[in-house]
This record gives sequence, structure tokens and C-alpha cells, in this order.
Amino acid sequence: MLGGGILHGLAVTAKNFVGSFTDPERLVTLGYPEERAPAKENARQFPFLVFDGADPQAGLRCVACQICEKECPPQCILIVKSKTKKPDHLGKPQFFPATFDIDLSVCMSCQICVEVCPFDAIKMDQEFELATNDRFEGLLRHRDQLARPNAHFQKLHPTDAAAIDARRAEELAKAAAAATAAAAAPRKPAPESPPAA
Amino acid sequence: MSAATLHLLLAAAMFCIGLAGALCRRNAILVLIGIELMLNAANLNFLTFWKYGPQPQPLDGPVFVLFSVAIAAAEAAVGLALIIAIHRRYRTTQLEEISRLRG
Amino acid sequence: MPPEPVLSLAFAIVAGLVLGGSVAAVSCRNRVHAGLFLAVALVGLALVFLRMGAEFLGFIQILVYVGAVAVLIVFAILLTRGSDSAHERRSNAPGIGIGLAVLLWGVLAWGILHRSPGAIATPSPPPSMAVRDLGERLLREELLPLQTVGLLLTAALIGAALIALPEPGISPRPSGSHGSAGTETPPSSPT
Amino acid sequence: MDAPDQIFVLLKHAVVSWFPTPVQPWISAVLSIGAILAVYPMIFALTTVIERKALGRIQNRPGPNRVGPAGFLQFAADGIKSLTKEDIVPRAADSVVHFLAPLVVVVPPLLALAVLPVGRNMVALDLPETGLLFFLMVGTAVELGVFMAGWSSHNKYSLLGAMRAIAQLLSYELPLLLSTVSVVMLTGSLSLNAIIGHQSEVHAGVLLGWNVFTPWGAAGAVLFFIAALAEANRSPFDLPEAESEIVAGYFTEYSGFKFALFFLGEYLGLFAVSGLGITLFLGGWLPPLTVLSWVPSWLWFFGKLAVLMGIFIWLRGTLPRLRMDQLMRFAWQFLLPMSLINLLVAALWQYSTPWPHLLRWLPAAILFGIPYLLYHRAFLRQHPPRTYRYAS
Repeated sequence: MLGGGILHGLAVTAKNFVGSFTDPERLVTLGYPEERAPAKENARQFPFLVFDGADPQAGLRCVACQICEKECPPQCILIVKSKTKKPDHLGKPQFFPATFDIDLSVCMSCQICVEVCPFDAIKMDQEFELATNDRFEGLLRHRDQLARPNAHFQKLHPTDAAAIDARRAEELAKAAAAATAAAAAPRKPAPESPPAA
Repeated sequence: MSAATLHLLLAAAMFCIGLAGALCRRNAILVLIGIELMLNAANLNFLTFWKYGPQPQPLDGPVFVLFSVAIAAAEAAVGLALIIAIHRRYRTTQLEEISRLRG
Repeated sequence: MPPEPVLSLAFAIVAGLVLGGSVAAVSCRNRVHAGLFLAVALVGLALVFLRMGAEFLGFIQILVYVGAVAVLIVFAILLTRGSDSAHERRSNAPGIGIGLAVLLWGVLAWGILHRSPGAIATPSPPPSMAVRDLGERLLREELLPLQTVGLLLTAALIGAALIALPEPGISPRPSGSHGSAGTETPPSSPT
Repeated sequence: MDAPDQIFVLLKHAVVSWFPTPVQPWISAVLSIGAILAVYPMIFALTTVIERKALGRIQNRPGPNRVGPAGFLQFAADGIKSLTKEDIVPRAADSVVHFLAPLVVVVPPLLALAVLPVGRNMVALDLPETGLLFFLMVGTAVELGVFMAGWSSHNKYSLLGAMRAIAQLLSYELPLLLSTVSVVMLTGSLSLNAIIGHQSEVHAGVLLGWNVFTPWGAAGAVLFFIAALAEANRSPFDLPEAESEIVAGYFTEYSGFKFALFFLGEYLGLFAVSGLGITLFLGGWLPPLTVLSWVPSWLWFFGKLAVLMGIFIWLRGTLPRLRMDQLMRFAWQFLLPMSLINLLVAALWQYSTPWPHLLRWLPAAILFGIPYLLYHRAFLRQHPPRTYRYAS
């Protein structure tokens, strides 16, 4: 009938109106600052540096190989290699970044740095509330700000982190076994393969 | 000077302003505005004589004004329709440019 | 009701509104302003009607003139815009028209001021204009004129619509430097 | 007994009686004006919040819920925002007309609200001779304000909005007027109080004689409220301010407080015309049943207003905007003939008073049913049932 479509439409909107009160499935909006959607495991925002142990300086996995700096498409990473070396988790002396800066205003969250890192030293963070008044210094993250404990990484990407931790534990065990073997056997100049070949 | 005189003078002034407008302006719509003013001056006169004049019939003036308003409305509608039609034909509403019938 | 002074401040204000609006309406170079000033003058006239106790007619005046006629006029001004130059040229001889109008006003004013006193001198208090009486009058004594006016309005409605309809055979004359504005037909409405 | 009903009237009399006699009419007027200026903008503020929340719920989202308890102070935030924003006047604008337009849009609805009886003995300005005419007259002034706003802004969207507004307002004024005429015809008075009084006769012991309970009243109310929606520029007739087509229509070039004034004027117009509809068809401040007459009369009026606002919000959340030609065709080809038929029905109703009740409904049913069926056929001819083909 003429006008029936209007009534039909009114019925549809009325159903939606009432449904938004009675059916929680309909009203999916979250009140953001108080309520938060649970983070997706593969969500990513900007990179951070992983360190093991308690000391962000001593445990930093990064060896300042500068692969990420070269691969970064928007060139937002600046690494200055240290003059001295510090032992990595296997005890081998490695360079470490004296400076490791990421300009978040330039970064495009492509995750290429994470893909190319042979040391599992750089990973993607999920922090997104980065608004600041200062668009230069406020968005430029330095090494100490970027360093996050491994526990943080484990929390964000549990699957990924478990795999990496297992591999690293395996390497450590292998290295320890090699060390005991080397200690037992006569000293041989067997060059150790790089940890994450 | 009585109120009637004042109102009559006002009506006369309004009529003459409308007349001047209708005579001097060259745009058809503005001429129509002048004519509207003249019609309204006439309405004012009707009401003045109803209010302040002798009254053979108590509601003569208002009835007259009512009819005059109705006719003025019709006149405005038809006049504006004509002006729009002319505008569509001649692309102008300047009265002197609409002169195709001139020899 | 207290006896009102002949030239009260209220009358001066509404008369000023009427006269100022009228003068501006016919002399304004901007056509839309002219239309708006016409509305001002007609509102002033409605106020004059209200002061005279013709409440019904004052409201009708605004309803018809401001609500319909003035709006139609400005609408027509907008529809016929763009073809003429923004401001119309001056008339060849504005003096003649103005002179004639002033002369006419002089004659009328002379006549009004020197009329025979008997014509209006005895203003019996007018009856208050009851709308019911007006309706009775219209529908009993003036029934035929009322029907005629109704017919006239209907004819005006149809006629205005027909006139304003685009003529099928005639294409509009190619406009000069201006775009073709106003080919749309608005339904004209005589209220 | 009638203390809650007359509480505001008594309050006003009490306040007025404190003052010396010569100034009493002035105090009374000031109080009435103050009440109108306080109550309706407050309803406006609440309506905007409720409207946004309801529209949100219709679209399955919560709507504003931040400012104040459950978001109900959102209007205050909006008001402060619009007050503190810069008032921009375009350089090319006609500044005087641009300045006056918001006033011409806001003042008439306020004037119109003054003549509406909101309760027993509660009307700010009682015009026993011409109340309805005053209301309609005031309503027409808005057209000019809208035109002034659109034209003076010197913006093509504003101008388009103004042209649309004028065409729409002029076209829908006719059905609006004609549907009120049927009420005037049967009441025999232009006074809004008399119209309400005419509806107070009791039928069948309990039911009051609201006009909407008669065939011409029901049809008239439908026609009236359709036309009222169009006159108030409400969705689905909000073409003059269609955001998705012409930015904001005639008030595109307004900012800050003037923009808020347009907004206010629009809602006040909606309240005014809804209040008129309530007065004409829905019994004004009368209760529907005699047993409910203990509820204060002003509560009935504002309750009905709230229900109407709810329906309007519902319609806004449901119906898409019309196209300009559909709008015009609807007014001139449907509403206008139907309201003329309604006049005929009203006249027949008046002259069939001695008939039995059911028989009186018969001519109305025929007179409305036949055109309705004809429209239905014509509609189906123009718009045959659509078939959809989906990509497989």
C-alpha cells in the first residue's frame, strides 16, 4: 500500500532503537579512555628495542649492525655504533648502539626493521597514545626510551616471543655446551657461528 | 489635523511613491513593486474611511480591503509569472529592451 | 480606550516605516534590497492597520503581502538574475516621474486638507471589527463577489503555472555573456 | 483541588500583586515573556541532546554521553562552544541583511509561541479574535528571514538553500493553512482557546472530543504534521539545509552565535508548529479521558509536545531526504488535493451531525479512500515493483 514502506522503515528503526538497549550485541561501541578493546596480538604501532634481564643497557640485544637503519624506507632510524664492546647474551663481545633514535613522526609502521633484524632486537610496540605538544623532540625516541624489557615483548606478542625465547635458550645451551666442551678439550680456535644465523 | 487627515496623507504619499517608482524604474519587477505600493495605499484609504468616516455599512472598508488583497495576490502571481516567461524569452527584465513589436 | 493623540509617537514610527520602506523600495538600486524594503513598508502598513483596530486585516496583510507577495517578488528577482547587469541603468528622465508623483501628492494633499468638513467631520465610533461579523458579511451578502474572487484566484493559479511553464516550441534566446540562469520553473503560488 | 493545575497562574498572580497597580500589566507581560524565553529554549536544549542520543540509538551507537550525567549537559558544551567561536561575516556578504537574518528567523517562532495555550488559563497573549491567524502570519515571516540569510551570504550553496527554502515553504504553507481551515470551520472561531474549548465535550462518557478522533481531524492532523515538518525544515524535508548536498544550505556562511540562533529558530519553529497541531487536533492541554483530568493541564501539553518530538526524531532517523521535484510533486499533487478533500469531509461531518455515528464516517472513508487508491495506482504505474539483480 502507499505509505507502507514508511511504516516498514519506522518498524526497522524502532527495532534498532529498542535493540540497542536490550541487545548488547548491537551496541558495540566502547567508551574509549575507560573501556578498551583487548589488543590484537599482531597489532603494531612503532618499534621498540628489546633488552634481556634487568638492566636496559647491559641487556640490550641490539648490536648496532645498522641493517634496520639501511632498510628503513622512510629513513627514520639513526644508529651510531659504540666505540667499545659489551658482551651479548652468549658472552661474546659485540658493539652496541651509542645512539639509537627513531623519529616516530617519520616512521610508517611498516615493520621492515623487525623483519630484517637478525638479533630479534627490534620489535613492534602497541602503544598508540603518543600525542604530544612538541612535534620534533616529543616524537623523537632515543635509545633509553625505546628500550623495553623482554617481558613487555612477551606480553604483547606471546607466540612470537615464546618462539624467540626458545631459540635463544637453545643457542645459549649450545654455547654453554660448546664452552664446557672447549674447557674440557684442548683449546681450539673454533670460531663460533653468529647467534642467529 | 485629524487622524483621518494624517492617514489620508500617508496613503497619498505612499501612492505617489509607488507611482514614481512605477514610472521611473525600468525593471519589470521594480515596476511591480511600485504597483503593489499603490494598491496598498488604496487599501489604507479604504480602512481610513471605514475607521474615521461616516458608516453606512459597518464593514464596507474591511470587506473591500479583503477583496483587494486577494486580487493583489493574484495580480502579483500572474505578473511575476509573466515576468519570468518574458525573462525566459528575452533574457532580460528591462522593460525597454522588450520591444519586438516596435516597428 | 483612552483618547489617542492625533499625532502619536507610535503613528510617527509606523508612518516612518511605511514611507521610508516605500521610498527605499522604489529607489534602491539593488533589486533584492528593493524587495526587502517593500516587505518593510508592508509590515509598516500592517502596523498602521493594527493601530486602526483592524487586527484581522493587519494579520492578513502580513500573511499575504509579506509571506507571499514579497517572497514571490524576491524569488522572481533571483530567478531573473544573471541576465541583466547587476544594477539597472538609470532611467532616461527620472525627473518626470518624480515630478509627476510630487505634483499628484501636492494636489491630493491640498484636497485632503481642504476637503469639505462635513464629509468626515463626524466620526462615529466604529464598531470593533469582529471576525465573525466579517465572515457573516462575506458569506451572506458578498457571496457572489467571494466566489468570483475564488474563481479569480484559481484562474490566477493555473494561469501563472501555465505562463511560467517552458514553451515547448521556443528555445530561449541564446544569452549573451551570461549563463542561462533561471530556466527552472518554480510553482508560483498565489496564496 | 486544582492547585497543581494552576500553580503557575497563581504564582504569577502572587508575584504581580506585589507591585503597584500601574505597573502590574507590565510585570505580568514581563513574567510571561520571561517564561517563554526560559521554557522553550530549555526544551530546545534538552531536545537536541535527546535527539542526538535517540538518533544514535537508532544507528546502534550510544550518542553523546560525556558531558554531564549520561551526556545530558551536552547542550551546555555546545552552547559555550558556539558562543566563544569567532563570528565570521564573509567579505562579499551584504553585512546588514546578513546580520538581520538570524533575528528574523528567531523572533517569529517566539512570537508564535506566545499565543499557544499551554495549560488552563496559561496563554501569554490571548487573541480571542485572531489567535490562529496571528500564528500563521508570524510563521510566514520566517520565509523572508531564510531568504535574507541565503541571499546575503553571497554563496552559491546558501542561495540554493534559500531558493529551495522559499519554494518549499510557499508550497507547504497551503496544505498547512487548508488543514487548519477545517478546524476553524467546525469550531467557528479563530481563537485557540475556543478551539480547545470546542474539543472538551465528552463522548461516550469518558473520551474527550479531540478533533483527531473525527475523520477530518485525523486526516487533517496527518496532513498538518506532514506540512509542519516541511515548514520547520525537518527531515525528511530538510532540503534547504541538506548537508550532503549544499553544505548547510542558507546558513552555510554563519558561524558562532548566529549559527546557534538559526538552530534555535528552527527548533522553536518546530515547537511552535507542533504546539499548534496539538492545539488544533490533539486537544491542546486537555486529557484524552475524563478520568485523567487530575493531571495538571500544562503537563498534558508538554507531554504531547514531547511525544510529538519523539515521533519527529523517529521519522528523522528513518526517512531519507526527498528530492526537490519529489518534494514539489508531493505538496502540489498529494497534500493540496487531499487537504481540499479534507475541507469537504469536514463540511459533510458538520452537516451530518444528526446521523448515526458510523454512518457519519462513511462519506469520509469514501472521499479519502478513492483518491488514496487512485494515488496508489498512479504510484504503481510510475514506480513498478523493483526487481533486483545481484551479481552471482
